[in-house]
Amino acid sequence: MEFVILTLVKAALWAVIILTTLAYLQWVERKVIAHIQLRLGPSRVGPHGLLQPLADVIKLLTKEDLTPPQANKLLFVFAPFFSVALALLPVAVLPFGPEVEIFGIRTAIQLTDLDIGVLFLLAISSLSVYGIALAGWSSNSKYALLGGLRASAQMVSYELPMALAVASPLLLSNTLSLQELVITQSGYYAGWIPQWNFFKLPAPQVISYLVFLMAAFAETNRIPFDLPEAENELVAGFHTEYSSLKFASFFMAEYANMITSCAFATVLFLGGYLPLWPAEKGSDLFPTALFLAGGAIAMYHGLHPARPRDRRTLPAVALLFWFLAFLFQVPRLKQILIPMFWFGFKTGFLLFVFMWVRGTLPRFRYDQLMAFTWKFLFPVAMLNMLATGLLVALYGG
Amino acid sequence: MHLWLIPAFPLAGFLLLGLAGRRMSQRLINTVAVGSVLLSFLWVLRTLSALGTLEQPHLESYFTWIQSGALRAGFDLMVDRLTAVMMLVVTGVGLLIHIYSIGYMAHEGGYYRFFAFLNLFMFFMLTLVMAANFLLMFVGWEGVGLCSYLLIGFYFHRKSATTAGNKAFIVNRIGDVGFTLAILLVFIHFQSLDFQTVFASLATNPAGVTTAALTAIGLLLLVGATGKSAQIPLYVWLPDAMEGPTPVSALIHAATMVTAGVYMVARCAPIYLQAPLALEAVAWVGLATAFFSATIGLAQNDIKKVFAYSTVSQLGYMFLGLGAGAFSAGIFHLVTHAFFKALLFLGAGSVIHALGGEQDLRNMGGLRKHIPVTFFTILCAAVAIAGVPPFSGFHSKDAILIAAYHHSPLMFWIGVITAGLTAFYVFRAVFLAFFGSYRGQAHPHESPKVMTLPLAALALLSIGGGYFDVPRWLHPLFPAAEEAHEPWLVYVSVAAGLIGILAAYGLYVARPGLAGQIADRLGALYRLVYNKYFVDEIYDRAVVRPVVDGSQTVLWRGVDVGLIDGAVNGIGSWARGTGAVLRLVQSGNIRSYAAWVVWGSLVALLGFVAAGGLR
Amino acid sequence: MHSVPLSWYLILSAVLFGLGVAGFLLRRNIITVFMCIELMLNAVNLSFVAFSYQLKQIDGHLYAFFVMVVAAAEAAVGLAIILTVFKNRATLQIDEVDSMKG
Amino acid sequence: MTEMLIFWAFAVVSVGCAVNLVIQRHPINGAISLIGVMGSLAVLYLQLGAEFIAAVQVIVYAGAIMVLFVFVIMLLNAEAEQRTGRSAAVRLIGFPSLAVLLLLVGMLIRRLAPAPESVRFGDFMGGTAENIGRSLFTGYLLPFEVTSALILVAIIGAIVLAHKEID
Repeated sequence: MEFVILTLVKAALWAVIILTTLAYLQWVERKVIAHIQLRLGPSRVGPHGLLQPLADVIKLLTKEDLTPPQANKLLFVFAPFFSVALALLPVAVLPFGPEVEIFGIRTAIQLTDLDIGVLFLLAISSLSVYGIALAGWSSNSKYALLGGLRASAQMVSYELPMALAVASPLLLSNTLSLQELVITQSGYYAGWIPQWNFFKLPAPQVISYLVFLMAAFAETNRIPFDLPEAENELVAGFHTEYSSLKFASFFMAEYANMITSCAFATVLFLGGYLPLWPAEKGSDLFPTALFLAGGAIAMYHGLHPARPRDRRTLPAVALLFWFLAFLFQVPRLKQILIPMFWFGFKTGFLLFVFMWVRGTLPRFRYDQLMAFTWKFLFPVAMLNMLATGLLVALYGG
Repeated sequence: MHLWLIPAFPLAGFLLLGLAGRRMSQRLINTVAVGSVLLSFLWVLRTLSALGTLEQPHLESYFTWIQSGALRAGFDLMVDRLTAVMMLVVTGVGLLIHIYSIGYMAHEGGYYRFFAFLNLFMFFMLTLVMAANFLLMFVGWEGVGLCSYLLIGFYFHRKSATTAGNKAFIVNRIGDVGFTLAILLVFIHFQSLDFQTVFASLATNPAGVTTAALTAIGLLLLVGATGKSAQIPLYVWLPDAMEGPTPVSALIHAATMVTAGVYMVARCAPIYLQAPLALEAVAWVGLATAFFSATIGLAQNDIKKVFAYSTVSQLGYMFLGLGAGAFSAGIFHLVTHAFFKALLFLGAGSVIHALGGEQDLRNMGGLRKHIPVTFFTILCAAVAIAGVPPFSGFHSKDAILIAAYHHSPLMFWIGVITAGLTAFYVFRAVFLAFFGSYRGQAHPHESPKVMTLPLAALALLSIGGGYFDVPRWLHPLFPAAEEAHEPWLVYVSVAAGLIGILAAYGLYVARPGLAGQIADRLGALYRLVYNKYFVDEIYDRAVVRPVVDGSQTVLWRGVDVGLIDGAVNGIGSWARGTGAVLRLVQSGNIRSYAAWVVWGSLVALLGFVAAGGLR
Repeated sequence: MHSVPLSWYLILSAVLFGLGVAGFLLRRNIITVFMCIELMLNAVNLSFVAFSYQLKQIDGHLYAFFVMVVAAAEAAVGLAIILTVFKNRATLQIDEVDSMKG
Repeated sequence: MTEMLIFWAFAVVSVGCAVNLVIQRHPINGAISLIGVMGSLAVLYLQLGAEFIAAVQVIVYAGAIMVLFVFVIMLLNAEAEQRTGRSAAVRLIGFPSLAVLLLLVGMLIRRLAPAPESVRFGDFMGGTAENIGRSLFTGYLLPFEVTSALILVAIIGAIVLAHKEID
């Protein structure tokens, strides 16, 4: 019984966290892109546009929800929610942290630790095609249909290199459970270099890490692989006909997929919630220091006479940061927060890479896209896996 | 000792010419063709000089060709004194004829083809004579048959040539059946096909092998020999074979191949000695053929036909000798005959060449002024065949006749008459061709050196060839014919020859036209002889027509159409009928198939239940 | 009555199989027919797994695995064939594709 | 108790989806319902302790094969089938024999299947990826390799078939 309650609590907790992250990830992305393009980005709604996501949500909710007359009603409604559900499902198995003790209850920070967690994630991601494909088909419009076709073809094709790229670190860690996967990556070479699968001897997984990232770009239909929604060819691709909340759910689904795949990459290659360097070498102090510094910077800019508009907001932010920095030193919370910090830190970095790429690279042509996966990515992943297997067999994983 | 090289050289030549000849220059073709034969001739000389006196046969076995139960047929070559003689004749005469052909065929189409076949023939002929067992010998036997077929039909654009080729081939088949059966009998009775084992077991004691069996073998072999060596009743193919180019007639149909039968009988002498009846048959067949074809030769006007019939009759002589028990004499005559008959044919070829293809004696005459070399050479040959001392033919024919006399005087007398006839018709041809006044239109011209030199060589051989004492050389192989030598026999035979010559002179040189009157005088007989006793027609009526008609009516209309086609069509229509029924099930509608599947599985399951699967 | 008899799984599999056959017989769209075949395969897989549970051996799982692999191959080829048929006949009606010659 | 609930829930779902597949006239609906069947079967596999097979069921069947189906349906833009009054054999032979067949099978199962044997989750958890992989690469190596060859052939065949350009 207690198990059920605990699970419900955790689920609720994570739901809130993830959803807010989703909303603000959108804001962050717009900011990042803006600064890459030397713009300010959202800055009207609230200080530094901090309330922009809220405004977006309201806008989307209040928009008219129209359904094309010839569309297949059932599927048209079913598709977006299916995809968002699938996008959020992986959160259930992501290991944000180790087993911890709160109020005398020992439990894992993650919702549940499946023996076949990796397979579970792969299964979910393989299912996530349907949302888009069905959306494209059911809205009964040529743009949407083409978008859906492209999306499904592209995602099916990129499944293979992704699966192969996932398989090779598994050869090193020799488990399918995500929690154990993280644990096998603990430890350091020469006291400093972490034994993540990215560095792990005898077969560092650099190649498969890159392959995985590229495949992830395609899986989440992000630039440079966002052909399914190539506006200059297909208006808006598979969600051309969607509006209002259904559109919003596709939107959420995309960002959720981004987060989950980045988290997955973190777990597979970057040692999940493990710190960047050993705790005894003071990695625990890093979050605190980071937030203190951030607070200091914010305070400096807030009190700077040249920036009258930020006189109130930035100091508030600074105080918030300092409070967080303090939280990271509370002994009871420390054990929970620090792993989560590291997890978030790495995932956030990968997310930043996603945005960075979006701001930098142009869009592929469709045949280039397919040729890329079948003629380059897939063979490379295959060879890498073979090499890994050989090395592990020779020098013992 | 590498005996295999001897046949290998011509084979290589054949392969070279056959595969690449089309692209070779004529000079290169000559080099290859003649060179290969020359090489094997030299190799024969080297081998024989190395082997010395050949007291014992020299055997070389290279690989087992067929191994099945008791039957072992190996690719084994053997050289004994008989083989030695044959090898020398084949390669020597063959070489000369090859050289001659260079000139004779110079302007013919299919030059490389001709020489390729000629080389192939040399290969098979040598295989035949050097074979150490019956089967290999049979291979050579068939091979030479094939080559003769190919070469008779060399001018395949001429209908007559192709038909002649077919005739030769088919008639030979009949003989070959006999030979095959003989081989089978030999294997049945001796459990082996190697000459040496067979003859050895005969020499020790014909254990279990009855005289009857040996006689049967001998007669069957004789059938084969009659086929290949153109004896009664299978001689009819040889005259037609003259359709082939003259060198072919000389090499294959005078000197070598047609003597294969003689060689074979001589080779099988041990068998014949155990089967007197068969030997007697050989003698009589030979004698009959000799006389019979000699008479035909009297009235022929085609120069090559004349010589063809004389070949037949000379072969008859050889068989007579063999049959009379004088194997060595037969072989001796084979050798000398190879010389002078080849010479005759080559001379005839030279004449024909000179006259631009004219073969009819009636359109010749007075040629001795135009082509003296040819004339003298042919004269040598004619004298030799007429049995005038001291020319080669005299010695061999003499030996045969003496043996015949000791065998039975009747044979001797017939032989003598035949000799006279031979002399007569040969000289008839000579006189008609070279004396009197020229009756043709073409402008005769002497043949080139390349042709006349072989003629000269052969002329020398036919003059002096009689002094190779072949009988002594062969003595260890064959029991000697009685040496009791009554001189008058010799005088008689020589006299017959001279009478023949004089008669011919009288009829065709001194008093031309007299021949015509005589012919008119006994018209019916003349016509009978002129038409070769209508043998071809008789065969046509008796054998060919029935076979053809029978195949047309019975085999074709009856068996083929009625039975075989009927069966095939019947099966076809039956299949169509059943198909028409089954088609109703094969609707092509997948779902009905599925329905059938369900139904079938239901039946299966019911069967399972019924079989008590539930308990 | 608080745990499921194994035979129920088998019966479920039989029912699914039967439904698959029924669909095969009933439907006229090639693709649907093909999907019915897949349904039958799934049903069989279920009984494989059930037997494997009963025998406490994983061989059944392996059979199911192989069935899936074969099904994948079959789907690839089958769908390619369907594409070709559609190109040549411009129809997916299975009853209209009953002529034996191409 | 929970076993009972889970079984019934997903048995009902799967049968319902299967029925839907049979009666739906549009392939896409059929595809969706087939995916439903597969998903619920995956859960039943989990209950039978076949976690690996369950995962593979979802990845391969739902994730790959059915995606192909949906893709083809979209590509050909297949529309609802229309009635054709053909194949009397189906009605005359197919359905009756099918009914009898099902009855027989049911009977057989009731008779032959071990009645007391009842499924309790966790009694048999052998179907882990490790075990499967182990026996796949030892006892079942040959079939495994053969299937790989089979798949290669299938790929080539599919390419050859589908590569014919539309004329």
